[in-house]
Amino acid sequence: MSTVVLLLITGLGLGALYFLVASGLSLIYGLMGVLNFAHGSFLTIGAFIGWEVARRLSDGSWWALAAAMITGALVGALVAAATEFFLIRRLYNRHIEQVLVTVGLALASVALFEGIWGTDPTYVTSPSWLGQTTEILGARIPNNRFMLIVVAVLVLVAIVLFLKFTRYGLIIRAGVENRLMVTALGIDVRRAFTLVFAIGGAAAGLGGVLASIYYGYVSAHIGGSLLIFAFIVTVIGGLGSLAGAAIASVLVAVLQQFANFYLGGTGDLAVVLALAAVLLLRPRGLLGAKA
Amino acid sequence: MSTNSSTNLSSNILTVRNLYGRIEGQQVVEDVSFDVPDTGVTALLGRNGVGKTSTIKSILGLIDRTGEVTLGGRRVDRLPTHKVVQLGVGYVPEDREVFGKLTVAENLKLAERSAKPNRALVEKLFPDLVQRQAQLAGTLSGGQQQMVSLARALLNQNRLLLVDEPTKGLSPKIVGEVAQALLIAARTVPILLVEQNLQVIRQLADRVVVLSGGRVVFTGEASELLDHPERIQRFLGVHSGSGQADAAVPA
Amino acid sequence: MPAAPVLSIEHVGLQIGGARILQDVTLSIPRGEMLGVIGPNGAGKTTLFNLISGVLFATEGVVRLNGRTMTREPIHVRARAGLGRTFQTSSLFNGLSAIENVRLAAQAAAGGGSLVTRFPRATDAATRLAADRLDEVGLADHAQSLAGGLSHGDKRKLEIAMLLAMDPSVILLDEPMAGVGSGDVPGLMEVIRTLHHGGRTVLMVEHHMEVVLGLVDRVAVMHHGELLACDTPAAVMNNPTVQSAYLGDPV
Amino acid sequence: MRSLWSRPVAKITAGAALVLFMALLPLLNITIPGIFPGATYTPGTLQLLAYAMLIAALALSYHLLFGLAGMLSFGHALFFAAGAYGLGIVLRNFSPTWMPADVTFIVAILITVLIGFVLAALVGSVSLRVTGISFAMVTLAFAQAGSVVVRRNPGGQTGGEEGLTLDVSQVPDSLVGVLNTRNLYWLALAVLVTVYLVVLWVEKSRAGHVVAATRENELRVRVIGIRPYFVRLLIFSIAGALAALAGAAFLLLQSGVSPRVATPDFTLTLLVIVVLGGVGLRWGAVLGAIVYTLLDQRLTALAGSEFIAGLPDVLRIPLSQPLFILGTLFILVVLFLPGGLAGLTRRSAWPHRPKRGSGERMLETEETI
Repeated sequence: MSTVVLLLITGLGLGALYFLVASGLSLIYGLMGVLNFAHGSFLTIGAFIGWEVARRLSDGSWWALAAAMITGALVGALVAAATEFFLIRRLYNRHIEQVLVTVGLALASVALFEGIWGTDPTYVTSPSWLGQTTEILGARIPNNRFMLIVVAVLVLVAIVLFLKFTRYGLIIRAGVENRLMVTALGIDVRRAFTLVFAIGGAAAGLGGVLASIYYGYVSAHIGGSLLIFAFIVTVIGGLGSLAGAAIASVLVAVLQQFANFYLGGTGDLAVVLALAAVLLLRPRGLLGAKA
Repeated sequence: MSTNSSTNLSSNILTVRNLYGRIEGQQVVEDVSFDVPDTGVTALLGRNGVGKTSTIKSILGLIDRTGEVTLGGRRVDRLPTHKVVQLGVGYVPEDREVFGKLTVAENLKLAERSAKPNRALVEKLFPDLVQRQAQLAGTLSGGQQQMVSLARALLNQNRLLLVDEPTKGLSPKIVGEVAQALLIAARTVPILLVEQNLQVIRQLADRVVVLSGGRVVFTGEASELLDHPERIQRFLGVHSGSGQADAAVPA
Repeated sequence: MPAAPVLSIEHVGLQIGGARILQDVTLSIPRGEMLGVIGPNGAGKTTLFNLISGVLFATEGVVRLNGRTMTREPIHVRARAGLGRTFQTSSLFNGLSAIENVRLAAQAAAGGGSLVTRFPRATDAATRLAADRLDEVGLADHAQSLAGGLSHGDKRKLEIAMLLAMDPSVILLDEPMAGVGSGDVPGLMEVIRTLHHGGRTVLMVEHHMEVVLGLVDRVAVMHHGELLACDTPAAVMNNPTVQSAYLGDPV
Repeated sequence: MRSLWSRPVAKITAGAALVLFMALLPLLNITIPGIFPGATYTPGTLQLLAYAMLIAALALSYHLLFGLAGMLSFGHALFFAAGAYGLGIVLRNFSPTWMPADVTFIVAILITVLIGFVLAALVGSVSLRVTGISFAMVTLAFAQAGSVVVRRNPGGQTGGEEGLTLDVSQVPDSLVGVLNTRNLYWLALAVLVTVYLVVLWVEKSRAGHVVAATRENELRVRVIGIRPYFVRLLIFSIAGALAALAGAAFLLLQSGVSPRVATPDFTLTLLVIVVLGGVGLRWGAVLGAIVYTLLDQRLTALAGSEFIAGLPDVLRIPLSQPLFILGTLFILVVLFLPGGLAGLTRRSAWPHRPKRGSGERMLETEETI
C-alpha cells in the first residue's frame, strides 16, 4: 500500500513537470499550429538563470528559491516571446518552416548552454525541507513532490482563469477555433501569438526551476529530455487541448512510475507503448478536437 | 465590360480596381473593378464558384490579393485584415463562422471594437440572443448563429458592411428576419451583399454588380437587371418569372 | 425503369454532434441514368455526395453500389467498386504533370498501381490509356504541364480525363461548372456527355440550369437536408412542394 | 518530376564519371587545405570522406521519407542505430561454424538490413495511423524509446553509455585497421551508390509516384481507389532498411558505435542536412550531407584552435560550439534560403518548378483521415 501511495504521489509530481511543459506546447499548437521544438530550451534557460540568481542571493533559502522561480518564469517568457517575435512570425502560416526554425534553435541553444555552463550537471541547493520526506499512509514522500503538484495546479488554475476571464484569453480561445475570423473582427491576432508563447515560456521556465529540484541538478539537456515526454503527453491528451494535456500528464507520469517499479525500470518504454495503444484506438488523443 | 461607375467618386465608400485574388497560388479573382456607393445596398451577384466570396475576402485581405482597394478614399489593399476592419468594416462571413465553443455573449464581446458598442440596436433586432447569451454558440440553430454573426457586425460603428450569403441554408421564416435586419442596418450603413436568393435581392438591393468568370460583366441599378428576365437568365443562369414560382422553369 | 438500380440510397441521414445535416434521403438510380441534383446552397447536396463516396459515413440508412452494401466502406473500396467523383474545387495532384495525374488513375483502376517493382514507361498500357484520355478531353497539348498550372477549365477537363481513365460505373460530379468561364461551358458540357457514354451512370450537382436541363434524365431537389422531389425536369418544376419550399431562385 | 521516362544519356554518363572519380580518389594526391585534413590518399581524409558519404547515404534514405513522401519523421535515427548496433550484435552472436567467415559476414549484413526493414515496418504501422504533427511526435517517441533501450544495455549487448565496439574477429581482414581505410572508403562509396540507386528505383517506380501523389493530395489518392497507408508503410520500411545499411557500414568504418546515433537529436541533424541541401532533390540530400559533415569537422577543428581560445568569452563560447554555429546557419537557411543550397541553382535552372518544399502538404491534409 505504502509503495502504491509513494508511486502515485511521485507520479503526480512528475506529471506536474510534464504539464508545465506540455501546457505551453499545447496552447501554442492549438492557436498557431506550431510544433515548438525549442520549448525545452525555454525550460533549460529558465532553470539555469533562475539558479544563477538563487546562488547569488542566498543558496538554499526559501526566498532565494522564490526568486529563482520568478526569474525562471520571466526568463522563459522573455526568451519565448523573442523567439515568436523574431523567428516564428517571419514564417507566418508556413508550418513546416516554423517547426524547422525551432529545431535549429533547439540544437543551437543546447550547444550554447553547454558552452556556457559546461557539459556536466550543475547541482542545485534547495531549502532543506524540500529534501526531506513526509509520511502519508506509511509512504515516505519527498517533500518536493508536494511543491511540484501545488505549483502545477496553481499554473493550471491561473491559465484557465486567464483564458476564461480576460480579453486576451477570449481572443486566444476564439483563435484556437478560427484564427482568420478573429482577424476579421479587427483583432491583431499576432499579439495573441506572442502572448501565448510568453505564457508557455513562463510555464516552461518555472518548470525548469522545479525540474532541477526534482532531479537535483541542471544540465543543458534537461529541457530536451522532458520535452519528449511533453510531446507524448500532448499527443495522448489530444493536440491543442489544455485539459487533455493536464489529464495525460498525470496518466503518463503515474504509468511511468509504476512500470519503473513493478516492471523492472521499463517506464519509458511503457509510455511509448501507451502512446502506440492510444494511437491505435483513438488517433485523435483523449480529448482531441476533431471527433 | 461595362463598368458604369458613378461619375462622382466621393460618393463611393469603396472602390475596387483591378483586384486579383489567389488561394494557394490559384487565381480565384481576376481583374475585378467596381464601386460601392456610400448609401444603400449593393448586391454582388453571379453564378456559383464565380468568385463572389473570394472577392469579399480579397477586399478584407483574408486571401492574397493585388490591385487597388480604397475605403473612403484611403488605400487599404496593403493593410492586414484587422487594420482594414478597424477602419470601419463589418464582416458577416459565408457560413456564419461563429465561435462554437464560446458563449453568445463572448462572441459578441469579442467583436466589440469601441468602448461604446451599439448594444441597444442588437438587443432590439435580435431579442432572442439576449435570452441565449450564456449558451454556447455551437449549440444554436443555423438561424440563430446567423443572428450572432450579424450582431457581431452591427455592434460597431461601421462605414461599410460586407455581408456574404446571409440566407444560405436558412428556412424561409428566418430568411425574412435576416432580410429585415439588413434593411434596418442599411438605413445607417452602406452594404455590399452577396446573395443567391433573388427575392431577397429584390427586397434589398439598390444596385447590382455581376461577376462572371472572375470578372465584372454588369453593373447598374438593381432594376436594370431584375426587370429583365433575359439578363437574369444570361448573367445568373436562372429562368426567372416573378414572385413565388421563381424556382426554375423547364426549358 | 426495368434496370436494377446501380446505386441505391435508402433512408440515409447524417447527424454530427446533434445537428442533423441530412435526413431520410432515399434515391434509386438505374444504370445509365444521368441525374441532376439541385437545391440552394447549404441544402446538403455535397454532403449527399460525401456519404455516397465515403468521405463521410452515414449515421443512418444504407448506401448500396451495384448491389453491394457500402455504408461503412472507406473511400478507396468504393472507388474500386466503380465509383468515381470530382470535388467542388478542383482536386488534383498539382505538383505532377497532367499525364501523370491521369496515369495514376489508370494504374489504380488496372490494379498493381502502387508496386515498387513496376515502372511507368512511355509505352506501357497505362500511359497510352492516359494519353488517349487526355486527347479525348482535349488536353493532349498539355500532357507535360504541371496540373497546378492549368487554367480552371482545363483542370476540370483533367479531372474528367482521370475519371475516364478509371472507367467507373457511377460518377459523381460536384458542380463541374463552378469557376469555369462561360466560354468553356459548352466544351465542358460536351466532355460530360462523353462521360455518360457507354452506359455510365452520372450524378451531378449543378447550378447552371441550362446545363442541368440540357443533360439530365431526372432532377433531385434538395432542401434543408431533405430530398423534396426526384422526377423528370418538367414534373419537378411543376411540383407544388418544390415551388412552395424552394423559395427564391438559385443564382 | 517533369520528364519521367526520358533519362538523358548525358546525365547517366556524368553520374558514372563522378562515381569513377570518387572511386579513384584514394589513388590520387589532391590537397585542398581548409577542407580536407590532408591529401586525398591519406587515411585521415579518406576516413572523413567515407564518413560524409555514409551520412549522405543516410540523408538520401531520409529524403525518401521527407522529400518524396512528405512524411516529417523525427525518428529516422532509430533505423540507423538499428543498423550499427544490429550488425555489431549479429556479428557477435552469429557465427555458424559450417559457414565460411566471409559468407557469415555478408549474411550478417543482410540480416541487419532485414532487421532495419522489419523494425521500420513495425514502427511505421503504428505511426502511420496519424499524419502531420502527430506523426512527427510519434516517430520521435519511438526513437526515444530506442535510445532508452540502447542506453539500458539489455543483456550487455549494446554497451550502454560506452557504446558498442566492433568485434573485428568476425570482420574480413581487408576491412580492419588504419591501413585498410581505403577499402572502407570504397565500401562507403558502394553503400552510397547502392542507396542512391535504390532511392532512384523507388522514386521512379509506381509506388514512388503514388506516395508523391499522396504528398500532393491524399484525398485524391483515395478517390482513385488507392489506400495510401500501405504504400507509405512500404516507403517507410525501405527507408528504414537503407538507413540500417548505412548504419552497418558506419559501424565498420568507426569500429564501433556510441548511443549518440540513437538519439532523436541525430534525426534532427539529419533533418538539418536535408533542408540545408534542398528538400525534394536527391542530390540536395547528398550535397547537404557532405557540406554538413565537412563543416562540422572543420568547425570542431576550429573550436579547438588557439585562435578561438584567445578570444573574449562572448565570442569564444559560441564559436567553440560547432552545433551552435550549424544550428544558427540552419535557421538562416530556413529564413532566407527556402530551397536550400540546391535551391540556389534550381531557381535559375528550372524556374517553373514549384518553389516550396514538398513536406508542406502533409500538415494540410491532416483533416482528411
